[in-house]
Amino acid sequence: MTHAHRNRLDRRTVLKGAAASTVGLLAVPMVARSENKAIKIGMSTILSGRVAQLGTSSRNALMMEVEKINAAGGLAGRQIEMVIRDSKGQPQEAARLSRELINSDGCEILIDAEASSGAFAVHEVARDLGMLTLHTNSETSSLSADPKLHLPNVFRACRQGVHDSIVGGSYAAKVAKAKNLTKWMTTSPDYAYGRDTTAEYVSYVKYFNPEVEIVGEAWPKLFQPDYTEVLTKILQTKPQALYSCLWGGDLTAFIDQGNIYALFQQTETFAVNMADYTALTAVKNLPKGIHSGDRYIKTFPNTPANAAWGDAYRAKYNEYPTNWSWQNAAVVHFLAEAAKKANSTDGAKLAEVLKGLTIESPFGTDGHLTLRAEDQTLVGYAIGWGTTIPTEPYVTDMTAGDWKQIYELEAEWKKKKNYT
Amino acid sequence: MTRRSLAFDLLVGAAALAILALMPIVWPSKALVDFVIRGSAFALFATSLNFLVGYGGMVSFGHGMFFGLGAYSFALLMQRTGMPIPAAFALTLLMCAALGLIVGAICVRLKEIYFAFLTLAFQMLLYSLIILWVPLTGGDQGLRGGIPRPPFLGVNLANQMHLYLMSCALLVVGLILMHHLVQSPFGYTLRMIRDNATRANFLGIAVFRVRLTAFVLAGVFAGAGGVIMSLFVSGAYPEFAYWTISGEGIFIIMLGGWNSFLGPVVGTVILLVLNDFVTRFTEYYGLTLGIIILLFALGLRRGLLDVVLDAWRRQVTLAGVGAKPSGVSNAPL
Amino acid sequence: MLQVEDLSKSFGGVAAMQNVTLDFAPGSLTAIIGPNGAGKTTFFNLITGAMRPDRGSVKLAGEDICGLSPTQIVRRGIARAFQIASIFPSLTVEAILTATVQAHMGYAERLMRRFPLPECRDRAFEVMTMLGLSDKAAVPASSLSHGDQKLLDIGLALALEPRVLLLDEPTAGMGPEERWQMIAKVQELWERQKMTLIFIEHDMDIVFKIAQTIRVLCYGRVLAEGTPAEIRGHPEVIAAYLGTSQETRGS
Amino acid sequence: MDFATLATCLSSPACLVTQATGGLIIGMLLFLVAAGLTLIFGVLKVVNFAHGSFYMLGAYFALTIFQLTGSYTLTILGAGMATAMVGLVFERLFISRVYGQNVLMQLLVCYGFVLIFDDAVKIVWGPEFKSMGMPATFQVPPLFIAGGVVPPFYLFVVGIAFVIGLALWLLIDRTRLGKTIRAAAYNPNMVAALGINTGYLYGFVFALGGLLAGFAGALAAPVRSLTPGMGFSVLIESFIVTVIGGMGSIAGAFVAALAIGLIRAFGSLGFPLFTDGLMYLFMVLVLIARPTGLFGKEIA
Repeated sequence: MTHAHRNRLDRRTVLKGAAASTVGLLAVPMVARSENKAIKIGMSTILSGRVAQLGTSSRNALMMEVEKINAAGGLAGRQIEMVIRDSKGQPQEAARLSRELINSDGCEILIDAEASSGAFAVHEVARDLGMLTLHTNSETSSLSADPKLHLPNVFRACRQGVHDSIVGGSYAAKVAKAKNLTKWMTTSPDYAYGRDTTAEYVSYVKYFNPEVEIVGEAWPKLFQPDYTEVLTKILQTKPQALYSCLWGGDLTAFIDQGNIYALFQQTETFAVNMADYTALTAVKNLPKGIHSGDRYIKTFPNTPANAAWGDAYRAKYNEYPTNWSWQNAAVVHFLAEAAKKANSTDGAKLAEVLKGLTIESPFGTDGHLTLRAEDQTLVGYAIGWGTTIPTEPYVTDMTAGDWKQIYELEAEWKKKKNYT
Repeated sequence: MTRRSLAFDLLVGAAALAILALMPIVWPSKALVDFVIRGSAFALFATSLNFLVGYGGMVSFGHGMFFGLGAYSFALLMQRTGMPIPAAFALTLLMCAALGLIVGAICVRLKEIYFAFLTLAFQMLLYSLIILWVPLTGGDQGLRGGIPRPPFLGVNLANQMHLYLMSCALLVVGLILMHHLVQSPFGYTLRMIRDNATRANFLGIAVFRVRLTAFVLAGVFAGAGGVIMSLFVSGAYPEFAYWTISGEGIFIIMLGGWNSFLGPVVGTVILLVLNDFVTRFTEYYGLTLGIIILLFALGLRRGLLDVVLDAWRRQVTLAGVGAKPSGVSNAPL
Repeated sequence: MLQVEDLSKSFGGVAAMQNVTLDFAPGSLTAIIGPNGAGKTTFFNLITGAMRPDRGSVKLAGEDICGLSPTQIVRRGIARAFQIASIFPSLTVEAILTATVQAHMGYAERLMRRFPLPECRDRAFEVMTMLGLSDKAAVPASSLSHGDQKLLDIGLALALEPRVLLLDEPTAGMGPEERWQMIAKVQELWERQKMTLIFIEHDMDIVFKIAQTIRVLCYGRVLAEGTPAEIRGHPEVIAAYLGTSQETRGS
Repeated sequence: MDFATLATCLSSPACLVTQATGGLIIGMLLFLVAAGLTLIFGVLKVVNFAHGSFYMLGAYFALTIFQLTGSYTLTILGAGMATAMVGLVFERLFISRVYGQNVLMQLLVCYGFVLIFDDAVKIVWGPEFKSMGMPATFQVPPLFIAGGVVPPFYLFVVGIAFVIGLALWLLIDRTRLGKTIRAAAYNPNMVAALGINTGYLYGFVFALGGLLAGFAGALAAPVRSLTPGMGFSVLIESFIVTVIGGMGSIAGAFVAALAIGLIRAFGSLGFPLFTDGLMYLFMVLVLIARPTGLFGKEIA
């Protein structure tokens, strides 16, 4: 494994990386050969195994934007070379890959497109190596909220559990008042994201509507194939409303199995991760009227820009973008803007600019996204709740969350957790 | 000084250590350093597993429990108590021994496949415990916040180079110790039990005690591997205690060869190289790996080093030199 | 040397051993004969602790060893070889015998020293020469001839320097001349080791040639005991056993 | 831990019915997979690590057949047959090469195929999770028995599973073929001596195992999401079942599968966070009490 040897590999890898993402079969390779002062950006994500689809959709969206940037002259004049690696979803692999991407592949920026557990592993590497790192997929709030984890060189450019919970909570409270739903139950996957998000959500539902009481909880394992025992438990408890942050295949299985127990006719269901095309399209008989937060919907925010982006993605990859897609696209936009402002690709300089940077984006509630300075995390993104219908556009009457309220309550939440 | 003597082992070990120490100077590649650190963690783990499988005929599907316990207890001791690294290391090995004693006492009585699955069950219990005990272990997100590394005797493990040398040293020492075990009277008693436990019993050998001892010893060395791993990722993840780690251990043994003491080390290199390079070129990692596995299983039918060594021995015998047939042959299960 | 009293064992109601009482004098050479299913091997299993008797006692030099584990019984000086040679396929003759001696000397679980311990190795070679296996020292047991495997099996027992040696059909599955070589070897060993030797045998010619005393088992009972001469003339034995010996021969 | 819920449930018939049927459905599907696994081990002494993949293939075959024909009956039969074929080919071409070899070698071959099958599915059906959807026949409201909720579809599944299990038992226990299979499990050489081609016999057993796993997949497809690697959790659970029941014992697999099903159903009430742990705990306890499983015989 001498340097010469590795570099050759890297070059080939880049070609491969581009080729694999059916796009830019020409663009990137040409770059790779001609432009030798190209900037290498490393990306560690999940390309194989159970949630491979999320990883590929992250890569697709990212490559789609990278091409645009390269076509427009690249980052401060340097073409972008993506070096994308598959962690198979294992945290120790993610850690190893990010070290390798920086140490041996000579990447100058690291994009961590891992799920939460992987993200925390990469975070330790970022602490170790001080490289400019952007988390694009981990929604676990503590990653950016906990000052112990705060690193000047690390940003989070994706949703955050606590934001979802505040918006979801206020929305649910309204529905609860209107329909007088007091007995609630939760069923969420038994891992950090599931536990934290659920706890936060519940606390806010109660905050906005004190009558609400939690009469039961069920904690299926992640990727559990059969939810019968969970469903029967719910039927025992007979809650008026049910909250779940199950996602992806687990959610669709839960819906399918819940259907045959006629669960969704009996209980008002709030599934934060329902309004994601992958889930919406997979479920065969999608019950009407499930409440859900938006993940990515091209009709929310209902702007031409957003619709255009969604259609472009679909046209290019012949699949719907996922929640992970827009987040990775956004990161590229941020980098491009920062490089323009700093007129440099130096990690430290970029980090300086990224701190508090606001950009125009189809994914913002008001057309803007901001990397908040205080905790270097994304705010202002489209966040809202609506109810499902069985056909396109799948989710209707979205009510957008109010960021002013989010900021206030988030601040209180941080105090409560003494994160400040 | 014969090939069998401890002195010979020490000499070889010293040479190996010297080479390992020089490598980063010849090839100044951080990736190489990382590779060797990971490698020594897995090599220790796999060799200790082969001590059970290849020499003891005890196929454990739960050996990863010691790897996981090693990683977690070391990381936790360093995070929670400010004790010096050597102390935490020793204490960790002690815990692994304790676990081995308890689990082993229950498992080693069982036959073949049942032994395998009972060990697996215990490992999964440990795994569930790690997932469940969030305040202590951080649950499924693993132990975060990094591992403090106070320097000791001039060794500063915060420095990757020091960590590299430390891992190499642990690996070499561990291998020498295990090779000594394998060549000790105990080692041969273990082989007898592997070949024919009933007969061994009628020769006055305390089968249960010997097996239990082997189980505990193997656990301790696996734990050492876990410690290296925790230092490498500066944390610990439930995956370390998940059954797939045990699976990888078995897999490494099969790749490298279970009839040769160094087989697992070779296997480790093969697996890591496969893992690190195959993933670069294809998303169909499983497909590629699967095919390679079949080539080994149906083509070579033996671990790589076994194939090589057997060929070499045949050469030697042909040359008329009295070749010592390998003390071990495929016995497991 | 070895006394069994009122030994009884039944499997699921079927009595395999009923009130067997036998006494084996020190240094005696006894043959145990009987048709198939007479309970000969069961008898060995009960003595060596492989099975626990339902009733009765087994005394070795006055000490009751009934209910002890095989290991404990071996340590007290009763060694056995099996009808189907029970050896260690992947190890070499030398390694096997050395490890056995080392077990006998109580070094089996030594971790600090290196194998082979010289003292054990020397003893192992003595046994090999005794059995005439020295030239096969480096051969893996699995590639030994059938006869040599049986020899090795006996050798394992001998390496334990037993006071009582139990051989279960030492000549089973051998050709005529092989049998006689084997039996000569056994006799020679017995004379040299001055131990109490009990062997199960189907081949009457062999039995009558070397046994001092013969015990006849039939359906779990002692049918007769005595010198070869007495047994030859014993009417019940002739009826129950010798009549059938022609078929059972070599089985 | 939440014993209160468990206690109240045990005292309410409605809850008992719901949970029990829940446990039953989990158990029966598990049994179908485990039965094949234990059968294959019993006869061929091969630990078929790839059995979970058979279940996965069954589900995916079901998806395709259902999309093409729209008939659930055809779907079940077709999926079973197709998976049986896979099993047959798998045994004849690959497993048959490693008989009598080191068990780890056999494991390795199977493991290789676990990886290959997963990626094959990924290539053929795509990486994203799929859902077959409930056949129209069963899109009906659940029944209420003694206040307990019982979906008709699950009644159907349990019924079918029972029938299949019964048929399997009759086949093994009552037919000539069954005798031969049991004989082969007991002593292959003897069977070979009787002039029976053990090769075909082994192929048949593997196909039978595949058939059962295929059925299980098809029966699960309407309610479980299909993803590459979905066979995995099922594989582990069915291993637990076969080991608890005693490797090679179909009766054992049946009992153990139901036990696991009930443990899951009621465990989720009492120990919502330790349901999996409970299974392993149960396995440990059983093996300590009976080192070869509930119905296991000493393995030669």
